[in-house]
Amino acid sequence: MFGIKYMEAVLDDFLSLATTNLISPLILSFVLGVCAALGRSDLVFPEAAAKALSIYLLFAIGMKGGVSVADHGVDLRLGGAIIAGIILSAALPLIAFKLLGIMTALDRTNAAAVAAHYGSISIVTFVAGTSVLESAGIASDGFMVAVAAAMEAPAILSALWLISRGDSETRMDATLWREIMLNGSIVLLVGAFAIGMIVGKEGMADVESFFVSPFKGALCLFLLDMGLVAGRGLRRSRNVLTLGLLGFGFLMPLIGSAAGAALGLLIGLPAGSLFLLMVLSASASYIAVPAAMRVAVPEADPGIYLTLSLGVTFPFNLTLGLPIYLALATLLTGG
Amino acid sequence: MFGIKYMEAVLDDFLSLATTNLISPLILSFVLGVCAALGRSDLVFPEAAAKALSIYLLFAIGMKGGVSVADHGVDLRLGGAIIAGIILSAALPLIAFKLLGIMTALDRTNAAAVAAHYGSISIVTFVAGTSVLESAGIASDGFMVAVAAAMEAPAILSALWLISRGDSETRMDATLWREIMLNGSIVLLVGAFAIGMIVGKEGMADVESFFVSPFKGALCLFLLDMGLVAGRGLRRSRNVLTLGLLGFGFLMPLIGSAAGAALGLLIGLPAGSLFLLMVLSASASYIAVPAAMRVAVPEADPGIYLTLSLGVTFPFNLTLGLPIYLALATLLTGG
Amino acid sequence: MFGIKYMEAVLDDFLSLATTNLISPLILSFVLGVCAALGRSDLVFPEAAAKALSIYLLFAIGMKGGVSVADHGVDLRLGGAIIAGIILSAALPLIAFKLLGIMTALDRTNAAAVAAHYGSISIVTFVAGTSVLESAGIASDGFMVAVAAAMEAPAILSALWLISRGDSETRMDATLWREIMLNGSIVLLVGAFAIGMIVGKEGMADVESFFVSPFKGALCLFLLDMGLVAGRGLRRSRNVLTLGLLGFGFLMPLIGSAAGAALGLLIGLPAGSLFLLMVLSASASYIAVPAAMRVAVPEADPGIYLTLSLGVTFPFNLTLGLPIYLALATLLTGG
Amino acid sequence: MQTHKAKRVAIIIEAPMERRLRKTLEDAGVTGYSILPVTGGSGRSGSWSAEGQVGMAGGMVQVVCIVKPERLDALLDSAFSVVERHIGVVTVSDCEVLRAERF
Amino acid sequence: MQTHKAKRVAIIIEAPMERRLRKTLEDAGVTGYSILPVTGGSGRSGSWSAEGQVGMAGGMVQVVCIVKPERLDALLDSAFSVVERHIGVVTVSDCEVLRAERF
Amino acid sequence: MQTHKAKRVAIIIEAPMERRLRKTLEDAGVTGYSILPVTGGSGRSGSWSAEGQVGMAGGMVQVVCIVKPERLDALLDSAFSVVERHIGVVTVSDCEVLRAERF
Ligand SMILES: Nc1ncnc2c1ncn2[C@@H]1O[C@H](COP(=O)(O)O)[C@@H](O)[C@H]1O
Ligand SMILES: Nc1ncnc2c1ncn2[C@@H]1O[C@H](COP(=O)(O)O)[C@@H](O)[C@H]1O
Ligand SMILES: Nc1ncnc2c1ncn2[C@@H]1O[C@H](COP(=O)(O)O)[C@@H](O)[C@H]1O
Ligand code: NA
Ligand code: NA
Ligand code: NA
Repeated sequence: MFGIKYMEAVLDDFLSLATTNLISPLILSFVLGVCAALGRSDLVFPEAAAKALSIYLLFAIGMKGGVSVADHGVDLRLGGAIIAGIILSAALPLIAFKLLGIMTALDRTNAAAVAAHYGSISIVTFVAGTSVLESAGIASDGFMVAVAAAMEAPAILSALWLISRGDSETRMDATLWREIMLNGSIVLLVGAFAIGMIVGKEGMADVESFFVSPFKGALCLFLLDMGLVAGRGLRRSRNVLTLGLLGFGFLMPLIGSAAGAALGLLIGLPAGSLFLLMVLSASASYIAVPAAMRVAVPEADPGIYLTLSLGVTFPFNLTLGLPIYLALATLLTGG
Repeated sequence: MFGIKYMEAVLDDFLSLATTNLISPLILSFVLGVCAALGRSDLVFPEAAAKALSIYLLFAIGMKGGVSVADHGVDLRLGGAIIAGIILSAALPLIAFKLLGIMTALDRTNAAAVAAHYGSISIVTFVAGTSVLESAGIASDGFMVAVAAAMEAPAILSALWLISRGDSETRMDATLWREIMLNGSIVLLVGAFAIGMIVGKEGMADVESFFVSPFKGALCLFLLDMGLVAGRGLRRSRNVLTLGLLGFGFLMPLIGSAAGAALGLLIGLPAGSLFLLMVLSASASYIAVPAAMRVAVPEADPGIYLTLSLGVTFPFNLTLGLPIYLALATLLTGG
Repeated sequence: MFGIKYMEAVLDDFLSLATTNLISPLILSFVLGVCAALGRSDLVFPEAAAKALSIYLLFAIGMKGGVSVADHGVDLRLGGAIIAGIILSAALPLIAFKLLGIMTALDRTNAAAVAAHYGSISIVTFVAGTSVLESAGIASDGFMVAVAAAMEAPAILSALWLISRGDSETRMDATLWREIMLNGSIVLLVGAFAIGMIVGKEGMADVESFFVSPFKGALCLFLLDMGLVAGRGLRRSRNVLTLGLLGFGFLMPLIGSAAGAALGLLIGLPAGSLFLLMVLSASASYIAVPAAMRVAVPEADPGIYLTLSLGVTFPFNLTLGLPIYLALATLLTGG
Repeated sequence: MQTHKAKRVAIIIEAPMERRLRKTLEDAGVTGYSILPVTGGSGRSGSWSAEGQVGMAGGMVQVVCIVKPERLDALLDSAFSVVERHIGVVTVSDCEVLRAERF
Repeated sequence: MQTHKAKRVAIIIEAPMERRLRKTLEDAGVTGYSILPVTGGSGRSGSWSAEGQVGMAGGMVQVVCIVKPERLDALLDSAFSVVERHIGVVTVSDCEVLRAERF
Repeated sequence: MQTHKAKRVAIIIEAPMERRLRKTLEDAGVTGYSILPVTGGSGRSGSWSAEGQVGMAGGMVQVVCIVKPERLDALLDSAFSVVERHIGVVTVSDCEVLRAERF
């Protein structure tokens, strides 16, 4: 009896959460972008503006994380969380690769390339996650930004190992490795995190009305652009999306978030941070990993991996995924 | 006796309004741009930044409109205003075409192309109008944003009809029609309007420090760029500007605003909204319509229609037009 | 006895100032950029975004200056300061040219080209200087913005005169002269200054949340980009940097600031403005002058003058120079 | 290195016509082309530059197609149907390509 | 499709010289040209890229003119007067054009 | 005007490969090249456009080298080693240059 009541309450919570999320300006902006692109509107966001916005968002989120760490002191859990992140990033591609073998007819190279994306992360999904947390009034650890940075690259190694076990060869060299480790978003995230740690709350006060107050509005415009990009990608590549691939694009984030939840509970993360680790595990890269794949595995088809991560998994996470993961994270930590 | 006193008071009001308008940072930024361009300074605004700014402005103005409608409930006048807008957009090109026949020596094709611009609208003029209203402390209906969107396209149809009655043919097809109806600014305005209606005041609060507080400052920079563009256009095309064309560029907005006033009074718009309808009718398109004309009527000379709408009518409306229309709107509604 | 105590106190002040400056978000952002570039990260700032940011910063700083002049009335010192600025800009290249003859093996043309940069100014260094002043709570005269504008061009004339005294010829003509005097940053600074003077405090209030509050944060991002550019320039041109050139890049700003201090004291500038005049004299141009040199003296090597001004002197001023000049300015005015 | 004869067709056309030209080329079976931005120019209708614009009505783009010689005529015919009433500049030149099987 | 012989002249030059080159070309009666952005490169003076720049001093642009063969020499002479002391790269190649009356 | 024979090599390649191509060319002694942005295109792998992108993975660039005829083969060999497994389009055409000593 009680169990059912409890589940009902949880379901109610989840539904109200999902509704709040779905009618937030953020998600609606994304939906507007998708619709405009599907309707073939000529609305485009200049590339330079999108890049500038993403630099702004990465810098702001990194700095906020650093300031929060400076404020609360470095936590023992920081090390645990980063190791958990690296393990997740390295292991998820192996799971994804197996799953692709079962659900789709992709060849080894393409399957490994897709798998790499799902081990790595989407920082925009992470940022949207922090916004959802904020609206729900749940705290999280500032160091999760560092975890995000740590999860970008290991997945690529796993995927290249998968490919090299087959007969095709990859173009992995020191140059590429340096490019991956020092790619723009890692440098920005980690650098801004460090700046935040050094300047602390006081230094942040100076730049708050640029990096903090307008943040959500800027994220709206960025998600509008992401919607345009995702919608245009979908329209162009609808023919590559078999049912199996589509299913994978929805299933894999759920598996990823479950794995994230397991490791997060193991190292004792509280609700907010657990949620963010789930979001990172569930999300798929569409910037760093595609660029690396283009160089290292030119035979893999960008149409497949970009469409899946950007056209299927990203929208799924943004709309349905976030409330699901948050409901689970609160449930699991008994919040 | 009383009549003269009253007129004097009105004139006083108008002069002080005009002065306030002319020395606002908005107009001065525009003037700076024009002067820099006429002096052949190498000051340029990167194209991408101008586009990004215009996306920001359209989104912000659309959302504000939607929030205001959500706040005050949908008004019965909404329907009337939209119909009035469509009628104005469709009818004004016919008047403009006649007037061009009288005042200038343009051939049928060029005259129709110019006429199309004057039926349609300039959203920046509209935005500047809302700023003037705000400074004057006069309220207006949020739905005027929807009216602006509705007035973009009908003028193009009228102009194409005018051309097809002559012997030249136009390139009108379903593709172009979709392009016009789903052009970036309509999609943004209507989409952001819908988002504003859904999220309401509460959702707006989240993004206010991005979309509301910095709005006027951002508009300053955008008008600086518009000034540069208008000035450069003028310098390049001064030789196409005959006296007749110049006269048309000043006269037509007055006629348009008068027509807007007539229909606005008929449907009972209050001062603020009446003013905005006059502004929309007085303004001439320089984004959507030129692009459509390039495709549908390639024989028409962009030097003529762009110079007129951007180099003559836009500055006129921005500087003298706005205070005139506001004085008239207050006078007509007995405000 | 007393003297030593006093010097100790001054040194303490200077050290705390230097520390505050070095751990401000502004300088740290610049350092992040330099490190990212030296580490060959692929982090890049879109060119259009950098240009847009610089338009924003110039407009904001110009307007603030104008508003402050409108507020405090035009000061008698304005004229003196502008004349001092012009003299400094014209004379410093002669000193720099001599110094280059002593310290380096540059030929006449290259030495004159480098010298031109050091007479002219870097507006970003000026902006960073105003930020440092603000943090230190020291007031300065709004008209210093006009002084900055006045110092951009005279240095170019001096350098061209130096070259024409040798046997190479320069390409100086009316067109180039107009281009220099009406270059984008002069027009923006002076134009925005005028706008600020016209609209005053009241007009500024309207656009404050765009031009004032987010200013420092925007400057952070801009300095991040400047760091990237400076770092990349250094990496590419390390081989042109002889010890002599390097020494010149550090020594010349100190000489420049000393000259600035002398003239500034002569005309009775108070601490804040004296500091800014020292900053202007110490800083080297990397936008207006390089463009002019490219046209007028194509034989000079951009690798040398850009690397020196942007890769050596700019970082030096930003990190160590500013606190040194501020300590001196306070000391000299007995503050 | 083994190279093969091919033709390089470059079409400069108003930006608002880009979509139509792309569609027409694709309908005519020309699957390979690249689009390069044009930031300014001058012609019978005067001179312009991208910075002096709002909207894309005034801009131009350059479409470059590398095709096998035998497919040139089909390409030109279809391109001409689009540029005919427009201000497009169409040039054809000889070139050599690596990996002929791709064209 | 009927085509006509023409010459394609491409000039890569420093961005701050663009205005002067345009003016010189226009003075020499060359009314048709297009300007394409160049975002990086390498030459005797080292390698560069547009992203690593503040100001336009370091950038380059490419000016492309299609002219009738008989007007080539006049064009080259006037272009050379501008690029002479500068680092411009000037290439000339043969091409065919549609609608010869436009050149 | 005195002109000299040269070869114009144009390589269209994925943006993430730009650095590698530049390095390979420089290692092969090709010191002169320019990079032009490509904002869209179409090929066997479908059509794309720069605006529909996040990140640079999907973009392309065009690298243009003017070389003396005798250095063509070395250039093509080194370029081919980079584009081999990639989707680069390589074209070679004849041209004339002013100031041959620069190439
Ligand atoms: N001869 C030419 N060479 C290169 N580009 C040209 C030429 N003629 C025209 N164009 C380009 O096409 C545009 C329109 O030309 P027009 O229709 O002659 O005004 C110009 O602004 C240039 O960008
Ligand atoms: N052989 C070449 N082919 C193509 N572009 C070149 C060539 N040589 C020089 N350039 C371009 O011209 C610029 C200046 O060349 P330079 O004066 O040799 O340093 C380079 O950065 C390239 O953008
Ligand atoms: N025949 C061609 N002519 C010009 N550009 C091409 C051609 N084929 C391919 N490209 C360019 O190279 C890219 C990749 O081509 P592909 O590998 O065939 O998909 C295309 O998107 C175009 O930008
Ligand atoms: Na993941
Ligand atoms: Na109108
Ligand atoms: Na100086």
